[in-house]
Amino acid sequence: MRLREGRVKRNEKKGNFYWMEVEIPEIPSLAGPGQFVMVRGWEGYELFLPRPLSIAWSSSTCLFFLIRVKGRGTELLSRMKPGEKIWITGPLGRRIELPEKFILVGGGIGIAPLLFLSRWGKGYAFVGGKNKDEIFGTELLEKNGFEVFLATEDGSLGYKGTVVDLFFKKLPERLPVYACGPRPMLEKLQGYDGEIYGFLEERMGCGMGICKGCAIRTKGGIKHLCTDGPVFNLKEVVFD
Amino acid sequence: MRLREGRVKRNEKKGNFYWMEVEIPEIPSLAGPGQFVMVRGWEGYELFLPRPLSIAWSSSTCLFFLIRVKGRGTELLSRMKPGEKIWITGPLGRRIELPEKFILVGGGIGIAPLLFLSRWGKGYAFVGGKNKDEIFGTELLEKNGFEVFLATEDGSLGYKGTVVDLFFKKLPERLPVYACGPRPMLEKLQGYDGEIYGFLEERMGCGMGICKGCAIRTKGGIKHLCTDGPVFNLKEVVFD
Amino acid sequence: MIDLSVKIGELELKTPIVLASGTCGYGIELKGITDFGAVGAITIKGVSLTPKEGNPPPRIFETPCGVLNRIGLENPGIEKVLELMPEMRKPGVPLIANLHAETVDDFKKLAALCMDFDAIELNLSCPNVKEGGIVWGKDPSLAGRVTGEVRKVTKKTLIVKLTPNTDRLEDVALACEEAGADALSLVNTYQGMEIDLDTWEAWRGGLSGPAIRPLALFAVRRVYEKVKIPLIGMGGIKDENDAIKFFLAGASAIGLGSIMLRDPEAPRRVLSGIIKYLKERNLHGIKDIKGRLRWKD
Amino acid sequence: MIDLSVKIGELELKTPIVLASGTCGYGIELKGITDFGAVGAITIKGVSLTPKEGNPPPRIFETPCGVLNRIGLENPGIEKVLELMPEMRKPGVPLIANLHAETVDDFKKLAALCMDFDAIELNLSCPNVKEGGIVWGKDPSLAGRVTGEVRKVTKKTLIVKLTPNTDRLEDVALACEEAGADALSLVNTYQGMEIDLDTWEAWRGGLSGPAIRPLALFAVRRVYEKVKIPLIGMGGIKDENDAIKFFLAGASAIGLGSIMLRDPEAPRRVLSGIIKYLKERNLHGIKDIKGRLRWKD
Ligand SMILES: Cc1cc2nc3c(=O)[nH]c(=O)nc-3n(C[C@H](O)[C@H](O)[C@H](O)COP(=O)(O)OP(=O)(O)OC[C@H]3O[C@@H](n4cnc5c(N)ncnc54)[C@H](O)[C@@H]3O)c2cc1C
Ligand SMILES: Cc1cc2nc3c(=O)[nH]c(=O)nc-3n(C[C@H](O)[C@H](O)[C@H](O)COP(=O)(O)OP(=O)(O)OC[C@H]3O[C@@H](n4cnc5c(N)ncnc54)[C@H](O)[C@@H]3O)c2cc1C
Ligand SMILES: Cc1cc2nc3c(=O)[nH]c(=O)nc-3n(C[C@H](O)[C@H](O)[C@H](O)COP(=O)(O)O)c2cc1C
Ligand SMILES: Cc1cc2nc3c(=O)[nH]c(=O)nc-3n(C[C@H](O)[C@H](O)[C@H](O)COP(=O)(O)O)c2cc1C
Ligand code: FES
Ligand code: FES
Repeated sequence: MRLREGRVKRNEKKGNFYWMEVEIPEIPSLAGPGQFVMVRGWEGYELFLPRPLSIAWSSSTCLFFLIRVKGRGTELLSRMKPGEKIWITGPLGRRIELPEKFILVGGGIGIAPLLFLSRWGKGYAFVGGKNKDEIFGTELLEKNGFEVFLATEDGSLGYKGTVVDLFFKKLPERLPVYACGPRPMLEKLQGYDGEIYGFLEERMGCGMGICKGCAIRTKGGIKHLCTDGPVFNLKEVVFD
Repeated sequence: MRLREGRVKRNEKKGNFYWMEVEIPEIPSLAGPGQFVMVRGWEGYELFLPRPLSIAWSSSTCLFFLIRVKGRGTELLSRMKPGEKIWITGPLGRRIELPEKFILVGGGIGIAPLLFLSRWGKGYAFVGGKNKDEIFGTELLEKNGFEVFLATEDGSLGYKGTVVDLFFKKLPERLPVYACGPRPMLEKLQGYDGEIYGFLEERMGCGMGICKGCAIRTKGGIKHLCTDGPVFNLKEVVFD
Repeated sequence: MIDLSVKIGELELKTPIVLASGTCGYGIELKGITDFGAVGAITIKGVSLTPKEGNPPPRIFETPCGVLNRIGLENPGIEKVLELMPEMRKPGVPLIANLHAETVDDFKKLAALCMDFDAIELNLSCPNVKEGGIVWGKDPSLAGRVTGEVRKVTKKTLIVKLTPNTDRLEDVALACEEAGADALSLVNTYQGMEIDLDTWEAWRGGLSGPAIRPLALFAVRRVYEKVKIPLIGMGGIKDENDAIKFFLAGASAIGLGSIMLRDPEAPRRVLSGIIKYLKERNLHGIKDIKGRLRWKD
Repeated sequence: MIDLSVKIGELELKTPIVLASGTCGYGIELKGITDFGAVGAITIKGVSLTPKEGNPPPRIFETPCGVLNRIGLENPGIEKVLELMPEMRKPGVPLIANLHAETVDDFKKLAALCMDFDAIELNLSCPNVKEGGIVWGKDPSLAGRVTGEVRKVTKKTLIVKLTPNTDRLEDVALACEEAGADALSLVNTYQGMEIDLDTWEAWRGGLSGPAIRPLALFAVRRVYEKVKIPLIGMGGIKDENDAIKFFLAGASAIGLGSIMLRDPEAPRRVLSGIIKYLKERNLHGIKDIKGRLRWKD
C-alpha cells in the first residue's frame, strides 16, 4: 500500500476514454475486486492531491486504467506518454466477496471497475453510454464469460435508451448486481428487488482513511468511501 | 512585444548549460543587442512568473538561449523537448548602441547575452568559468571576429584563474567593455579605467515596466532593470 | 444580447474587468500589448504626495502558485504622475487613481489633485503614521474617518481598497460605506514572508496570485453580505472561471492583478471566457450571476 | 554528530517532525506505509467529548497549490478513541491528543480523560458556544482562560494550537503562554471558500497546503518574536526546504499536514533532507538554525 513509482507503458484513446497501462510490479498481485488506487502523474504541487482511479484490469506487473477526462488532473493523465513516471498508492478500499455468477451494470466510465470484477465470475453485463464512443470493454467481458447487453442514449450502438432501462427490461436472472455509473443511475437501481451493490464516488483526500474527506451518507450513519467502500450495498446508501 | 507561443526546436546539453533553439517567427527581427525576453515553458501556475532569459543568438525565425539550471524554472526549461510549446514575451529591455570595436567579458552563464552582442562588432572576448564545462561559444565568437581569451578557475581550459584577473592582465586595448557575470565579477570590473557596461540581474515580475519589481540602485537613484537596463554603465551602479 | 457594462459609483465601465493597481503600471507600458477594448478601467500604480523610492531589492518572490511582493509603493509622486495624463488617456479607458498616504491630510490633498482621473481609490493597506502606525484598513473607525474626510473634498467616484489582513473586514467595509464610499475594492495582498535558504535572509511581503483565491473569494463574499455598494473583487484571478467565482460571490467587477505580470493579454482572454460562460447558459450579463451562489453550509 | 531530538514541554521527540492533526488519522491507518522512525510525534485527528458526524459531503476541494477542507471535525468521541490506545501505541511514537470543545468545561473533561496520551493539544479554531460563538483562538482572554483552566486539570505537556484567522495572533499566543501552555502549535487552516461553477453551490472551508506557506511562516515568526515557549510550526510544508524555513523562522519542531494525503512517506523524505541540509553546512542540530533568519527589512 506504499507510494510506488511506476511507468506508463501505453496510453491510447479509445472513443471518449483513455486506456492506460502502467508498469508497477509491486501492486498487481495485491489487487482484488472492488479496489482502487490513488494516482498522480505530475511532480508539481499545483494539483496537490492524487486522483482516485479504479483498477480496470491487471497483468502480472501492470495495472490498467480506463480514464475519462473530467478536469485538469484527468487531462494531465490522458496526455501522459509511454515512459513517463507516475506515482501510485494502493491497492486501496475494501476487497469485495463475489458470488460465482452476477450481473454487471456500467454507465459510461463506470465500466472501469466492472471489467476487473468480470475476472472473478460469470454472468451478464449491461454496458451503456451516451453514444458508441462511451462503450468500452465488451470483448473483454465476453472473453470472461459475460453475456453483454449494450445501450446507448443516441442509439448508435445496441438498445436506444439508458442502460438502466435495458437492465430492467432484459433482466435475465435474479442475480446479485454490481453497478457503477453516475449517481442518478445508481439511484434508479436502488429499486432492484435483489442484492444490489454500487461503486460510489466522492471527492477524496488521501484514499487511505486518514483525512475523513470521503464521507458517504448511509442508513447506518456516515461511512468512508475509501475504507468502507468504494462498493456499498446500494439499499443502505442515502442519496440526497 | 506581445506574448507569443513558440516551439522548442532543439535543446542540447553543452557542458553545464543547455543550448535551446526556439521557433518563434515574430520576435527575431525585432531583437537588438542588450535585449532579453520573458520565457515560460509550462502551462501550470505553480511557477507563476515567466523567467528572464537573454537573447543569446537568433536566426530569421528562431531565438537561441543558453540556460543554466538554477531552480525549478530553469530546470523545467532544461528538460524541454523539441516540439514542445513555449511562451515568450519580448524583445524587452533597452537596446544598446555598440561601438565598432569593443571587449566582451563573460563569466559562466554570463556569456549568453555577449554572444548576441558579438554580432554587432569586432574585438576581444574574455570568457571564463569554474571549469571547462562552463565555457561556451568560443567558435561563435571567433567566427564573429573576436579574439578569444579563456580562463577557468580550475585551469581545465586556458588561463588558470578568474576571467577578471585574465582581463586585467591581458587587456589588449583600452576599448569599451561589455560584461556579464556574477555580481562580484562586475564589482571588480567597476575598477576598469575606461567605459564599462554591465548586464545586471534582478528578480523580475513582468519584464516590461509594470510591476516595479526589478529595482537597481544607481548613483542616480532607483532604476528598473527591465526598462532602463539590463545593461547599465557599471560606474553608475551601487552594489551593496 | 449580453450586456457586460457595470456601474461603479458614477463610473460606467464597458467591461467588468479592472486592471488592479501595481500590476499594470500607468497603462502606458502596455500599449500594443494589452487589448484595451477588453478593459473596463485602469487602476494606476499607487501614488503618494511626494516621490517614494520603494524598497531595496529583492522586491519580488515566487511562492507556490503565488507572488510575494515588497515593492514598497515606489512612485514618482502625484505631480509627475499627473504629467503622464495625456499618455495615460490614450487607451481610452477610465482611469482610477490609487492613492496612499500616511495622514488624513495627505489623503485629502492627493484626492483634491486627482481632478483629471475618473475615480479615486484609497489604498488602506498602508500605515497611518500620525496615529500609532496602525494600518488604516485594520480599524473601522480609522477607515471610516479617512473615507469621510476624502469624501468631503471630492465628488469623484470614491473607491476604498480594503486589506484582508484584519478580523474586522466587514466592520471596516461598513464604516467606509457609511462614510460615503461609492464602491469597495478587495482584496489587497496577504501578509507573508520568504526566507533564502542559503543566506538566511528574510523579507516580509504581500502575497497575491492563485494561492490566495479561496481566501479572497471568501473575503469578497463576507463583505457582499454586509454592504450595498458595488464591489470590485480580486485576488488570484487567472482565468474566466476564477472571475465568475468572484461574480457569484458578489463582485460587480473583477480586478486582474498578478496575472498581468505573466500574461498581459489576460483581459481579452478572461473577457472572452466570461462571455462564453454566459452565452452557454443563456445569461445576459453580470447581474444574472452577481451574488447568486447558494451556500451549502 | 547531528542531534535532531527536541523537547516540547516534558515531551522528548526523537525527530522534530510531528504529524499534524487530521491528516494522519490515528496513526494506525499508516501502518506499513509511513516510516515511524522518522516521526517525532503523532497528533491524532481532533476528538470531542461526544461523537461528531462531521459535515455532509463534499468535504474536500483542491485549490491552486492548496487543499480546502470542511471535514467538520468528524470523530467517534473520546471514549471510542481511548479504546484505540493499544493500536495507537504500536508505532512507538509519542501521541498527542488534539481536542476540541464548545465550552471550557468540556475541554477540561476531555483533558482529564487523556491520561494515556503523552501530550494534549487544544484546537482553538472551533467556536466557544456558550459565549457568543466566537472562536476561542480569536480572543486573547478566551484563549488564555481555556488554557489556564485546562492547565489546572492536567500535568501533561499542554500544547495550544492557534488559528491564524486573527489580528491578535501574538496576543493570543502570549495569553496562552501566560496561562501555562508548554508549547504552541501553528498554524491551523485559513478560512476560505469554493464555488462550483455549474451548480453555483458554495462551501466554506479551511485552506492548507503549499499555497499558505508564506502566510504561515510569517505567523510563526511573529509569535516566535513574542513568546519563549517552543513552537510547532506548520502550514504548507511539502519538503525539507519548507521545513527549514520554519526552523529559521523559530519553530522547534515542524508539522506535516496536507502533504501526508499526497505522500504518506513524507516524514522520512523530509527528515533525510533536513539532515542533508545540516550536514552540508556543518551544523549539529535544529538549535543551530532555530530562529536564525536575518530580517532584511
Ligand atoms: C473510487 C473511485 C474510483 C474512480 N475510478 C475512476 C476511473 O477508473 N476512471 C475515471 O476516469 N475516473 C474515475 N473516478 C473519478 C475520478 O477520480 C475523477 O474524475 C477525477 O478525480 C477528477 O479529477 P480532475 O482533476 O480531472 O477533475 P477536477 O474536477 O478538476 O478535480 C478537482 C478535485 O475534485 C476531485 N474530484 C472531482 N470529481 C471527482 C469524482 N467524480 N470522484 C472523486 N473525486 C473527484 C478530484 O480528485 C480533485 O481532487 C473514480 C473516483 C473514485 C472516487
Ligand atoms: C535580464 C536577465 C537575463 C538573464 N539571462 C539568462 C540567460 O540567458 N540564461 C540563464 O540561464 N539565466 C539568465 N538569467 C537568470 C535567470 O533568469 C534565472 O536563473 C532564473 O530566473 C531562475 O529561475 P529558477 O526558477 O530556475 O530559479 P529560482 O531561484 O527557483 O527562481 C525563483 C524566482 O526568482 C527569480 N530569480 C532567481 N534567480 C534570479 C536571477 N539570477 N535573476 C533574475 N531572477 C531570478 C526567478 O525568475 C523566479 O521568479 C537572466 C536574468 C536576467 C534578469
Ligand atoms: C507587484 C504588485 C504591486 C502592487 N501594488 C499595489 C499598489 O500600489 N496599490 C494597491 O492598492 N495594490 C497593489 N497591489 C495589490 C493588487 O492590486 C491586488 O490587490 C493584489 O495583488 C491581489 O490580486 P491578484 O492576486 O490578482 O494579484 C500590488 C500587487 C502586486 C503583485
Ligand atoms: C483534512 C484536514 C483535517 C484537519 N483536521 C484537523 C483537526 O482535526 N484538528 C486540528 O487542530 N487541525 C486540523 N487540520 C489542520 C492541520 O493539522 C494543519 O494545521 C493545517 O492543515 C496546516 O498545515 P498543512 O498546510 O501542512 O496542511 C486539518 C487539516 C486538514 C487538511
Ligand atoms: S479519502 Fe481520506 S479518509 Fe477517505
Ligand atoms: S520586472 Fe516588472 S517593472 Fe521590471
